[in-house]
Amino acid sequence: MISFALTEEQTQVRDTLLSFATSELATRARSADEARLSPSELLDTAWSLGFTALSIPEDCGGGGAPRSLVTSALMLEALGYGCAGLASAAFASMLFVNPLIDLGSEEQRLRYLPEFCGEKRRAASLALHEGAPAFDPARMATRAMRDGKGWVLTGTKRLVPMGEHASRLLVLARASDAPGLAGIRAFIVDSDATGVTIARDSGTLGLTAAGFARVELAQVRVPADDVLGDGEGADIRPLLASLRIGGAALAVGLARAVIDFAIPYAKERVAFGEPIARKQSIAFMLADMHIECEAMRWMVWKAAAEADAGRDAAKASVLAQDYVNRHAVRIADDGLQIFGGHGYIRDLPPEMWLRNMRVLTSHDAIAAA
Amino acid sequence: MISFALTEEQTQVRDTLLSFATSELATRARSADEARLSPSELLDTAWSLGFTALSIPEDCGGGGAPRSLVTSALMLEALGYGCAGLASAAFASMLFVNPLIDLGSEEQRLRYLPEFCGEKRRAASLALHEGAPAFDPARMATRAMRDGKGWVLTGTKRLVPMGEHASRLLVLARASDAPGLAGIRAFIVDSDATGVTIARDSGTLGLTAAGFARVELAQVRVPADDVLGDGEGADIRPLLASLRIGGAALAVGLARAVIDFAIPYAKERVAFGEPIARKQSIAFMLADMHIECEAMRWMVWKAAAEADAGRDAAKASVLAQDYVNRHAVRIADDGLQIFGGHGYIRDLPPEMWLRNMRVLTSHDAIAAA
Amino acid sequence: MVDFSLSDFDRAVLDGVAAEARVGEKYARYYDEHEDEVLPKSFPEAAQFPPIQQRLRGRPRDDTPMLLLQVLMRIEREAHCGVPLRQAPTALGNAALGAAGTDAQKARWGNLMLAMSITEPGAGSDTKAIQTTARLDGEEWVLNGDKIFVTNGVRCDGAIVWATVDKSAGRGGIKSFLVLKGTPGFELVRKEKKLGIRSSDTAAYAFRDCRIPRDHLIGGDEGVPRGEGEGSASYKGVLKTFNMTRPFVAAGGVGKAIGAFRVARDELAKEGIAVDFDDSRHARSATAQTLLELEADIEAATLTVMHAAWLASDGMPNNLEASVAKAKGGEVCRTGPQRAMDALGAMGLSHDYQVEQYLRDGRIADIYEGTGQIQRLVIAREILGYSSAELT
Amino acid sequence: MVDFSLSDFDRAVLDGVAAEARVGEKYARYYDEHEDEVLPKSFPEAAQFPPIQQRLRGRPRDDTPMLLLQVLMRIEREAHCGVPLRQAPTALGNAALGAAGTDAQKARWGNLMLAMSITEPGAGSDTKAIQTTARLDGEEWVLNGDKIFVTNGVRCDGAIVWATVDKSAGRGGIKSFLVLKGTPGFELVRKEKKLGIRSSDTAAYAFRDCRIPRDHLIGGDEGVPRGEGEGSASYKGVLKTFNMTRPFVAAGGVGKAIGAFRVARDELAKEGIAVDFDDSRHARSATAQTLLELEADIEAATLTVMHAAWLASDGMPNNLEASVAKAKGGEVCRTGPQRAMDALGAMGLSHDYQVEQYLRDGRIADIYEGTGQIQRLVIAREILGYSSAELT
Repeated sequence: MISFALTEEQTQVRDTLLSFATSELATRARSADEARLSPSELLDTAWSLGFTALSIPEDCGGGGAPRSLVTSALMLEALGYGCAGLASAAFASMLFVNPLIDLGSEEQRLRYLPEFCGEKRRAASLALHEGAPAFDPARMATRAMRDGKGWVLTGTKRLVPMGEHASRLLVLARASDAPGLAGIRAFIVDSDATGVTIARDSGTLGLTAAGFARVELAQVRVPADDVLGDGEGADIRPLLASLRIGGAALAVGLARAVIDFAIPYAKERVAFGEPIARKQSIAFMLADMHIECEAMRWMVWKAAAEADAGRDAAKASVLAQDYVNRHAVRIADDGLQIFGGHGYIRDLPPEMWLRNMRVLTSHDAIAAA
Repeated sequence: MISFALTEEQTQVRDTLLSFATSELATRARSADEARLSPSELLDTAWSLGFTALSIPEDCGGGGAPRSLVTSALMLEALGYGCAGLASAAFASMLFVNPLIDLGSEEQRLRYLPEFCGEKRRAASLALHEGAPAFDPARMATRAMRDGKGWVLTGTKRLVPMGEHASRLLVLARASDAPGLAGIRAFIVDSDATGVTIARDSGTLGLTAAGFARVELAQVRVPADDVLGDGEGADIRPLLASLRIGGAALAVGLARAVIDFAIPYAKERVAFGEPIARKQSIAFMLADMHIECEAMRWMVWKAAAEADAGRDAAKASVLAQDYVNRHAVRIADDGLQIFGGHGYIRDLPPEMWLRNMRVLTSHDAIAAA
Repeated sequence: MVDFSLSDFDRAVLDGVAAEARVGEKYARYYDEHEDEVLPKSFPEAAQFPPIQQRLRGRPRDDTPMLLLQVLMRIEREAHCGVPLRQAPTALGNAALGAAGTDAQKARWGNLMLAMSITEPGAGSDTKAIQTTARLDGEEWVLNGDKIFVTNGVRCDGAIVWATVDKSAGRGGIKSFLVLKGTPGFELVRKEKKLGIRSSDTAAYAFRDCRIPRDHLIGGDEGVPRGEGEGSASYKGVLKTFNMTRPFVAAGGVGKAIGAFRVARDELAKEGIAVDFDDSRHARSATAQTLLELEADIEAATLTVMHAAWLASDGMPNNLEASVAKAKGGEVCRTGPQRAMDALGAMGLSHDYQVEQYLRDGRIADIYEGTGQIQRLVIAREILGYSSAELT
Repeated sequence: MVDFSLSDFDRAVLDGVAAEARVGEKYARYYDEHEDEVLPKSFPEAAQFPPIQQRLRGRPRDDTPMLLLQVLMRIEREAHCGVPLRQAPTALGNAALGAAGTDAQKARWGNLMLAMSITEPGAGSDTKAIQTTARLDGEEWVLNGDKIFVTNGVRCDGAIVWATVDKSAGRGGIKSFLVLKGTPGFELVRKEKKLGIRSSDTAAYAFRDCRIPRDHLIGGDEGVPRGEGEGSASYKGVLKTFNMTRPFVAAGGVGKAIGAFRVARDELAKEGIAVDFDDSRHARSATAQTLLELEADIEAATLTVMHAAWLASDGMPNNLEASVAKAKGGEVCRTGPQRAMDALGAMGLSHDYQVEQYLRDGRIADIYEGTGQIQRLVIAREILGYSSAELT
């Protein structure tokens, strides 16, 4: 049956993270953006919430909560409301953990997941993007060549969130000549393996707190059983769907923050004798922002619910991502516009939100739902 | 030097046609639309203005005015202001005449153009479109096969303006295996040649006064020297540019009509105690309509001026057409919206204008600039 | 639990609705081109399809809420370019009677087909500006005024007519009255010729000293409340029905967009143009991208409509969400068929395909029951916490 | 005659401007990241490029109007992501002095670099709402108030400051005054940290009983006209300069969009993604279509800017057209770099390319010198024939 109702657990998780987002993330967003760094005490606090291990199976030491992309989307929306940059830094490990839960072999789960269930923060990430313009996952240049029983990875990955801090990486590479995405596999790579060089990447427009790294893979040997999944490795399409949903969910949260910040300003700011919110041009802009933010959320929920129902979420997640990408930037941009010149100054968040939103809607591997 | 100044002749031609458009076309637009027919007395009156023969060389019996696509664009904008449907019917012959002037061989001009210089109306047209969805001129199905010295044409053309009345047709067909547009040529076809069947086409959303026809070409023999141009025939790209500019110019005129009709209504129509024009949502809608109508016009002028300056107008005309197509429908659609429920009733022109605009911006061979 | 799955039962219901709508497509062009003809009460093919109430029999109670299913049924129906095989025996006025009529009135008139007559030449969305007057003269109301855009105004048995009993009282003076066809002074002025939805009749009425019995005042309350923002019980009762009619109207718009989209998608697939969801936009054609974006926009609009209906089904307030749904539904039926046409190219203009009719029929959805502008006004007031006086 | 051709002379001038701008790109990232540093008066590379006046020497009189060429020069300059090799010795205040100052004032202060100080924390586009006061006390004006968003407010020698001499007179009471740096009571409060255009300084000022000589009133007219829509000569003189500054600001926006577009086009061409103008949209990739549409939008904005400048050069009124240009220029610099980034994909976010800086730098164009909303207000008033009181 069709329903928009959250479970009690979902409401609770969302509320907890919303409170964390407003009290811990939002307050540090500007300083982290300027410093291009997430403060480690904050990352520790985030870790202590225990959400990374929440859905790790009990036999791996985790919370054993059933995986739900709807729940993840709710969490990410709440976090994005506070600060998408700090959120992506604090929860980058999920880019590694969630695919392991969903697609890893029993043996891989038992080998790699327990280390994410401790009290000590453990960073990991996922490497998707590459340097060529118009990057297309189906046409990626990073290669995994068969070498005896194992694999050899070669290529350069860019814009890897928290890459410098990650102890483990999930690296996407072309592993066969199968056309398009069918030939792509994910590999579990130790960040201090021979041939791996990780360095801070060039600066980015936004999400600077996410600590983007460049990962060079020079003939990196990976054992046969470190291709994600059993045997020849799992189809990565569900992983891509989870990434689309994750990024879009953060964008919904950020969009909501933009609107909630713009509304009181528009009601207070007086021009030509009355609050600008009483001008239809501003009022209708806010109405459109609200309309699209709602629609964006339902698109994310729909895609997430498809996955939760055990159906292929590829199409629904592409539609959600496409929809969110087209509307979220507009919301952030209109948010800045409502503040006029004040929106252009780095004293207030709108300009940062525009930059962050732009990154969220261009980068395909910021968060895994 | 860069200038937006019209010549005296251009101002005069434009004003003459604007006056004709408002007094003769606009007043008959609705009845012609409902009848799906252009009244022949009107077509005769239009012919008597003498614009078809204006740029036909003097040695062919014409006015000998130098061809100028800017002038043609001004004429078409003025006509589109009155009624794009009647305009396309009344000036369909230019779809045949202008390409002959521009691309025809000396011999072709002398053979075919004099008949368009008399007092008696002479209909002709151009056949571009075909029935397949997503029609692409570079991939058209109509074929011209070599047959001895001549050609044999086979295929079905659709949506040919005034096709049933045309005594001559310019038919575009693939004449060689040269890739894309390079293999397309235009052929001069007598409408009563053996194998030619012309019938009224299915109904269309708009421009119903244009009398669209379906033209069947069953093994139609065309002499060698009736391929447009010298020898192997001319590159048809300048013809396509002229068609893009012509259609876009009509759309600019129609857009201007929409705006000029909406402004007084918005000032008169009272809702919630004041004219709706004093609501920013309506006022800004009108402002955007005005902005885009201006921009559309300059795009058309730019492309036309490129051609007039002897440069390749392919790119400029594609940009102009793309721009006009994206904005013109929006203007017509917003025009209807301003009238609310009244815009949906066939008593007033907005609904007709939306239908006509939609056709102007989808059909690539309505008028030749 | 958040879920967008349909039970097998509901899937079958919707498939049945779609099958019935598909059969109605054979009559679409005829009634589009013969707008003076009134549809028969039912077409022969209707016999193939049991009435909807029958098809819903035995439906589990814990399934998708009924209101939501009804919205989905509306979408299925409108996603086809057809005329209904059975004409509904009721019209908008019946809903108003149900919402605001006394029990006696419901019993007396419930079986008639009643149109709703609100709009006037000078008052569209601004219902406060209504000029039609009702004056009590002894035991009769005397109505004077002109009404337009009366849906089903030709075929109905009577209409619920809005009129003011006291212009000085603003909204508080507006009451609704039942006027039966044939009442002296009640004239059907004309049937409108429209851009689309031509098989649905739209009438203009004139009331000239039209006398109706005193008990034809819907709800029976003759009191006139004062003060801004106030309205009589019947006025408010009718307005309340709009919280549910907006999602339905939006569903109509969404349906038309879906219909146009499907034609474009299916026809283009024959030409080898289709969306591969594994492709990036760099690999996809512009036309395929148009299909993808259109499908996303349709999905988004559908979800807002479903959300508004779901809230209502759960008894939760949905004034804001109903307007969000209406804004999205109105928008997608304006741009959707247009974009389907862009994808199809020039042949999309032709009667060979139904896209042009989807465009014409769908265009009404952003106009009636409050234009997109009115919906945005409602939404802006809600999110800004402004009254209708503070944001105009 | 309608013509969009450039003479060889002008082409060479513009190529020179572009070459100079290109050299300035090497400093772009540095000054973007070191916003506290003030640019030197000139960089060593400036020596390679003769001053623009010199390059314009010998230009035929019947060529493209000078104002239009200047707009094109601005576009060429801004289409590169760089800092100027030479800092202009003048700022906006100089234009205001030139437009409204007395001959004596022009002679006395013409060689100084003068900023323009209008905006206040509570008064952006609404200049009537200015709170800064100027009170005549003997032979001195005493200024009190706060100003923000003063472009070049740090590096200038002084500023033309708007203040009201009589709040009750509305616009009529607003006058402009020259205040030199170092005047007691004139404080440079801070230099703003901005999203972009960081090499251009933006200051906030405070005036606290700041006393300036009586003859520092620009234009010298101390009279206070009454009545709505009125303004003092100096107020109007300054406003008039906006009819020309709007196209220039718009040109800046267009330039930034062009710069971002070119990066995307050139980088994508290396990947084999390019626009073939012979292709239909069915054959073209979505990314190529984005490039095509962006180029069309840039062209359209450019033409509106050129048209507004051409009218001004011919002495024709261009209030409407200047706002059309500003609206289009503002819009294309908001959406243009965004779309270039969509085409480039995720790497467009990186400092590897300049697109992200074009986006940040260009974003100001739809805000300053009147937001896009203000321009639409101006346009709507003009086409509707409404006064500023009738349409607010």
